[in-house]
Amino acid sequence: MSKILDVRDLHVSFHTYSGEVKAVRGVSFDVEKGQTLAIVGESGCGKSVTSQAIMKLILTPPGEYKHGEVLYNGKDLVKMSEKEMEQIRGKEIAMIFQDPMTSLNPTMTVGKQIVEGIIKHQKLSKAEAKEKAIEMLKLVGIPSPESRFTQYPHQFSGGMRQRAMIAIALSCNPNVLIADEPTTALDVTIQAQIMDLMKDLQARLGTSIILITHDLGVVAETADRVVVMYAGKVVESGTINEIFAEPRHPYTWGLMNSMPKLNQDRSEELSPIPGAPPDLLAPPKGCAFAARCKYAMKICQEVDPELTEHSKDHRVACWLEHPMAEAYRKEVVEGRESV
Amino acid sequence: MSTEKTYTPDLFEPIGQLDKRAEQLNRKQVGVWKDAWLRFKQNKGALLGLFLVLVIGLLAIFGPLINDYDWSSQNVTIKNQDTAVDGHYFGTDHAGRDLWQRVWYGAKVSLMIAFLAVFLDVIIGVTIGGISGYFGGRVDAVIQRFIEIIYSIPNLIIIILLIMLMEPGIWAIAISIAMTGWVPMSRIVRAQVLKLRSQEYVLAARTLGASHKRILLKHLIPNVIGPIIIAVTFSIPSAIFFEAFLSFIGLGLRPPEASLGVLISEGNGFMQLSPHNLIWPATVLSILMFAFNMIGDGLRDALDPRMKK
Amino acid sequence: MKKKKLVPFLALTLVASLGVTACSFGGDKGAKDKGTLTVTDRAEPPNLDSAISSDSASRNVLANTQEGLYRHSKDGKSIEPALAESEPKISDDKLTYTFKLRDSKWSDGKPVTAKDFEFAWKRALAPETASEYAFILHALKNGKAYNEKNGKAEDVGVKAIDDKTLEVKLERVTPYFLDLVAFPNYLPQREDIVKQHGDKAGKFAKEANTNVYSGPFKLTEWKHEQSYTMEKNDQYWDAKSVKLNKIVTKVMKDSSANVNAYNTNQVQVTLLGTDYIPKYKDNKEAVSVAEGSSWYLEMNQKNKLLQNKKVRQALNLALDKKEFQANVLQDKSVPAGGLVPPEIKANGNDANKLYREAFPEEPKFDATKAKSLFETGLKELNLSQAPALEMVTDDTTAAKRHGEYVKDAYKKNLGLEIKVSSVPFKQRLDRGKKGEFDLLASGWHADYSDSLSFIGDLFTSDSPYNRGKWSNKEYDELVKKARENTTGNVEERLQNLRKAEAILLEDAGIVPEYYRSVYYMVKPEVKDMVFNSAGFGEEYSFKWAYIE
Amino acid sequence: MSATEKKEPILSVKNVKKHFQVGGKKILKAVDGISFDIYPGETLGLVGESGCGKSTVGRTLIRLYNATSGEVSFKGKNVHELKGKELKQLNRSMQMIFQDPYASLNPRMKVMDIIAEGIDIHGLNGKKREDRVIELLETVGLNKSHATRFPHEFSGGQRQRIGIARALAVEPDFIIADEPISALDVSVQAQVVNLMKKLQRERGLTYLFIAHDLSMVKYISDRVGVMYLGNLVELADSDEMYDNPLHPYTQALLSAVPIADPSLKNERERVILKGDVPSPIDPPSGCKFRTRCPQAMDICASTIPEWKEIKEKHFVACHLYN
Amino acid sequence: MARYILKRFSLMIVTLLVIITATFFLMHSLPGTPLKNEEKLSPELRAQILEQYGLDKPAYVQYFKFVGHLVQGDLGKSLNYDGREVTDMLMQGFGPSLLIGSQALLFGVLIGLILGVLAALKRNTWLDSLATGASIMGVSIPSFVLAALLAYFVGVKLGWLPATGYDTYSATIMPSFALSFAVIAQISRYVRTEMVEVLEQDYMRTAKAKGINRFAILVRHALRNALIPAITVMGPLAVNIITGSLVVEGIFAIPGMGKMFVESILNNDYTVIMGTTIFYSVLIVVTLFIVDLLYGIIDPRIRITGAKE
Repeated sequence: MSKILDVRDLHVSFHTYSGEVKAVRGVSFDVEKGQTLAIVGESGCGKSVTSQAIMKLILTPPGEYKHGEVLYNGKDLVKMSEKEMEQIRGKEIAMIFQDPMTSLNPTMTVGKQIVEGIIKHQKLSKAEAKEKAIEMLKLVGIPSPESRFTQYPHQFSGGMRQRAMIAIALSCNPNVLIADEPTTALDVTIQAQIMDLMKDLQARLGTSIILITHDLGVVAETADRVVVMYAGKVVESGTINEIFAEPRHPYTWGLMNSMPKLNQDRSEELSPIPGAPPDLLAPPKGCAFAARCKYAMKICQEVDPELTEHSKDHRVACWLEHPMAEAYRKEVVEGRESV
Repeated sequence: MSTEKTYTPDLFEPIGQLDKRAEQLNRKQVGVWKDAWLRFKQNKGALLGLFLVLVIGLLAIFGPLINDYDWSSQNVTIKNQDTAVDGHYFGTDHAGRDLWQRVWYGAKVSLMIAFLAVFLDVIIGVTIGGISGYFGGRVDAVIQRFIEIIYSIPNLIIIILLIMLMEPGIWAIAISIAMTGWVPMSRIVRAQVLKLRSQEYVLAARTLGASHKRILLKHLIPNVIGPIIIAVTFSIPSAIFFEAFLSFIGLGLRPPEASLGVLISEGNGFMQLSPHNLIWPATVLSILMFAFNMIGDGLRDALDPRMKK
Repeated sequence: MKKKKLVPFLALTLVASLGVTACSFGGDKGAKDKGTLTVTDRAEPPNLDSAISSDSASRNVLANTQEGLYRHSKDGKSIEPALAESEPKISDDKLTYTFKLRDSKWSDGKPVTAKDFEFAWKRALAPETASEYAFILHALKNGKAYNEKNGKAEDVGVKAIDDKTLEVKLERVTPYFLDLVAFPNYLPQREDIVKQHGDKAGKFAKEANTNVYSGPFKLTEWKHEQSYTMEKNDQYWDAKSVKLNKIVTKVMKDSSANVNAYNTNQVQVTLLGTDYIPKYKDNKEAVSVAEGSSWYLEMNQKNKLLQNKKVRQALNLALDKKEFQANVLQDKSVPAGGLVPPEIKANGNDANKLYREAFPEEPKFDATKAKSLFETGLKELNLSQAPALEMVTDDTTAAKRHGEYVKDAYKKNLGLEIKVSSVPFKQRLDRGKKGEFDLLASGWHADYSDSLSFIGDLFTSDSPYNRGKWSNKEYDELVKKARENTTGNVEERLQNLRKAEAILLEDAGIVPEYYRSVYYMVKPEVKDMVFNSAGFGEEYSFKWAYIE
Repeated sequence: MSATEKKEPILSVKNVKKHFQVGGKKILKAVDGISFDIYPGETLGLVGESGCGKSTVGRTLIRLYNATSGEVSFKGKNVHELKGKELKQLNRSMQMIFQDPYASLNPRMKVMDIIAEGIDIHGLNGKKREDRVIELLETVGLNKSHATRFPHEFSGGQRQRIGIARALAVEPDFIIADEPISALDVSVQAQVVNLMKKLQRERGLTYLFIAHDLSMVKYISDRVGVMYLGNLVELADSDEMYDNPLHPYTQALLSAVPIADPSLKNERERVILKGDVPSPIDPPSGCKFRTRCPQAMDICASTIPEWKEIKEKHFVACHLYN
Repeated sequence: MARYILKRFSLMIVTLLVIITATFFLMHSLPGTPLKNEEKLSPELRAQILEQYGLDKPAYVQYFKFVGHLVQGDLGKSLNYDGREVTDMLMQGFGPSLLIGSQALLFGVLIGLILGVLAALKRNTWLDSLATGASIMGVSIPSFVLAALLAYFVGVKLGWLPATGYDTYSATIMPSFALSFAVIAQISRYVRTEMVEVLEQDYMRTAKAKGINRFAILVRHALRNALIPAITVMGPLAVNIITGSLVVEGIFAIPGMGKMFVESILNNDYTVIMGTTIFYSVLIVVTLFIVDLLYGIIDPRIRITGAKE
């Protein structure tokens, strides 16, 4: 399969009054055609910034693209002008956002908000665009789309808003869809509806999806590949099975262990990750996770580990992967399994 | 491992989880007000405004000590001098009074009126807005209708009539300005209190059995102070302006009493003959209005969470 | 979509407001042709009904658009017969005047008759007219009685004997009666016109085209609050003397607006505001006109301190009126030593000389003497320190300046604290009337050119205008004699008035300050515009004016 | 300590309703007649989607709202009739933990004062105020140095623990936890849950645990109640509820939970509900769930299903089980 | 919607009644009478004329009479202008005031909008500073000082525009500009703040993610949302303009309402005071009403609640 999107060593910073916040500190990953890539991590880990950076939606200032490239079909988006980006956005890469409440313009009818992009990218007449928009509304499962077309977002429920967002995003048949926490604001039953819809549409349209989420359950059910981020960096990436069956980074372990399994014994304690993520105003020396890591070694506090390839797809940034820590790693893994 | 660096084995000694460090707070301890001050400091205009207010404030207090004249003695033989001779730094006015003295005295009076008016604004506005917001329901509905009515009254009419009924003086003017000035203040307070009332920390205090008094004093008021301060810094320049306006249409203080408005009003008459009579007080007034507005902008950015980044 | 509606909405508002006002933009104003004069006045004439006219704005129009029996003459100081053919026949008891009218027409071509006078005067006196200036006709026999609902219209002493003869009977000997006749409230009115528009408050005189005119000009356009236009009246009996075709008067209250309009040649004549006097007083275009008014301080006799004669005298002596005039007023006002201004006639037409010429009275200033008198006065009152006094003045610029000066002078010369209360005109009157003051800054404009208008009407014990309630029996007696002079001995009458004034001054019943004059700015090309320095009636006349 | 059946319920809710007036004459029936008991030492989980009224239940129990009708008896006393001293006593023995760690701490107060608020209000002078606060801080895994800080300096998990310390300060028996973890990151949620469980073990606390995260509810609760549009639709022991859900809504809810195990991806049979939750201002007649119920029958539209104990300790309100 | 309008309308009536009552009695407690020639009136004549006008009756009797006439649309006659119909006077004065006021508003809103939008778009650039500078000038320099300076320098010294009067259209430019200055300031500050906020909204990001070009985003998405809150200041702005016009009309000798109002108060011209007060109140109340309606039209979220029955 071919890479449609290739992010290489991306660095993004924000300038605030108290200093430079290095939100993304060298992120690399790629997306293959028709696949779903999930980016997981806690809030503030830089996953949303990364997704917006791909579309160049970061406001500069206060944001700044420090370094790196975003190759879309081989072209570097970071170097593109705003004009060129306008041809990419919506048409090639589309995006849906976390909060459907605030992500739709409250003073414009939903229909108009869909039509807008269609007219821009597909060069259709107003009437044709409207037809197409209604078709999209139907596609995302909004009942009586004709009357909904002229309604305003506040007249929609949360789930319907997110459907409308998806309609907007998919209206121009983009190659890549970035979904930034598309279901976080929704209830479980609605979340299931939306995820179902996305999978269904992906199958029909062959869109590649980048799914940003913190919910490992959602990841497990939808993604082909997973990128785990922590403190602005990728700490582990791999296929879905690799990550869930054979996670290698202590942070990934932590994420999985801190959730109860459905059949978890109530007397058994959960194992949370202690503490809180570091402040990216002054990222710590060494591995950013070291302070919260049960298995930290001396070197973790000194030197930041690089992303190393464990298998073809599976990459981990952890000193435990270092040959010199092999013995310790074995010990650790055994310890984990015995619990 | 792609790196060619070599590490010593001791680096790979496990040290375990630094649990304690993980619970440590990242940033340095910064109080709420200190934080606001840090933000405020970022704003060059606001700092300039603060500086100007301080300078004018100091001059209003100590300026008159600098030369040997007083603000009300006439010396009609040296009237309307626009050059700074004999210690008349700003020259003299139409009655030969020292304009330096008069401008600073006037600035002091204007500031006093403004502060007094805004003080009354705050007292009335906070009380009414607080009651309206805190008790809500029918009380709120009644007060809001009342405020709607007050708001629709062309305040100028009431102010002019009041001024004419009362002896024109600092209090009369301040009261007249406050008569209608409290409305925006009460709206701000009400909105804040309404919002805060349902905040979870207030609910928490209620579940702990806190009295109304405690909730008001410990939870509501400290959290409304920010918006009040912002409103105050915007109310002061508008009170200063209003005083000047009243004086300009002849309803303010009466000469030889001086306020910036009186001086501008008098100076306006002499604009063509000796413009310094207008220029000095108008400049001080404009600087004051400018400065307070800048401070207000800065404070809003510093204290209003909406603007926080 | 809806956003787009906002712009048209705003545009519509603008268009609508333009529509409302478009009609009020006239053609080319301030035209510089020689037949047109553009001037300013400070106020809009409330209306042009001569029966109720009581303000200078309406008098200025009335005097130029209507003609009475007498008018102020070209020298600006005397009067001359106008519609009266000649001097009237006066009976021996000086109580009956018989006027013969000359041939003259209203602007609609109908003749002016004696009936028009009888109608107008009685109408002015009629209680239902509620004319605030009706008192000026109280000189007529039974005029006061009728006006105050104690008499009948038939008994009022004015009667048209025939179309050309008007017989007037007076209440008592009035040496200045002819001066009164030149006053706008004595102008004729056409009964048919007044009735046609039928309104007691003079509806016929509220617009330009509803009235007829007997004077040199007729009012042809009246844009309320903005401007009004007078054009030459071809029916006027002396039309040959009238050279201007058109006078446009713009209503401008603000003194800077007036000056700005003058400086940008928008107008050719304007009254100069107080603040601009220092800048323009030496300008060749500045014309000073004495007002015939007197300005003084009244001292409230309810105040213990002011009951003391020495204190009152001290207050008089401590005020340097000359310095005040030279440095504060800076116009050509005259520092006052007495009550009656120099423009006022000594004895009506019988002795046509000016009162102050006959009885000069220099303003006095002596700070040392004032201080010692003041201290003696305080001792007499067993006071170690004088209590602060409140001085009530108007809130005009000039009045505020005056207040500041007085405050400063008394502080400096007497160590007396004055609290100045500058209040709106109405309030000043109200507080004066109620006696709520210690010192009251007052002024008086003559209603007729005779010293009685000051001495007689102001400071007798029963005068409503005597706000300080200074009272002196001898003064009252002398005034009574002068007023009720039935013998017709004008010299004795004059001496009585003079003696009365001397008593007032000696006893320091008031602190005289100045006789006011004002400045007009007049472009050099404007000639023969007459400013009435007699001090009452209209302020200026355009009858003889022309542009060079 | 485990839930013992012998005990009398610590809290008994009988047919409680809470209606709000919105915009004039409309009535929002946030809680529309629910009944349940909570026994000492147990954790009752309350789940449902947003707007189902679960938070309102919590707030009505603790008297932040006055019930429209029905009775809440706590330790045998009707909560809504308490006054004066008894009310103060209630405030001590029943406490609440809130959802939003950012809004639940007064930003203008120091942690010391926040935690000590209950101590101050109730004048608990047994120990020195400061020592007591430090002890509480340590109980929730923080320490002395945190006492002088302001809330905004803390992370979400830390703030939530401060909120717990505040509630513990008055030594309550019963704590209502209103979605205490839903605003927290996954890695931090467990910190709070572990702490709560630890406290329950050590102090014999009773919890009403309100949440929408079903896996966490199952893990922490002894019994679970499911709410839909102001009504309880099912109530049972946790394991029973998860293994054998009876109500179609419960079934749908459970099947909608994503499971973090890709190997199970294709094995599960999922019930995807259609449409959204109807407005509580104008709810459907009969069974409120019928509009989305895959198994709806005619009777569902006309008759409100009865709240019945189908099995031992397993209650459900559904016509399917009549 | 109809019900909402009806409700607002009845509230307006109550508001007006309160204003009328308050003004009436305040006015009657002013010292002096409306008689314009009071100085020369003997007490007898005075009493008689007062009786003629019905002013000798107790204030409450006059009040009910006034309200009675008002209901029939009769505002009475001016006492100072010898019986001119107050309605006529208002119509006369309203024309110029409306023209100048609406010009000022239009001009101020347009310029303010452009400045505000530019400043928000080019945040922290020279354009921002320029716009901020302009708005700060606007709030710092009182309109009356500006008017006097303009009249003298532009009108007299430079002679570019007529310094006074209301004869030609060009004469309306300077007064409108003087009045619009404060509007420019307020609108631009407000729009800038709102715009900055709107630009950071999620839906702006959505629009951008659709690939819409900058300008279209600005016009279609940002501007409208930024304008909605700006509309709320339109009411107070209109009031500001009315206030400012009191002085500015005098300085430029514009025959408008402002001048008439001040004059009537100084003259105790009861009927005209009431007339202008009612007129101003209606203007303000209606402006506030229109603003609310506009708000509902422009913001679809409000329309629903507005129509709630």
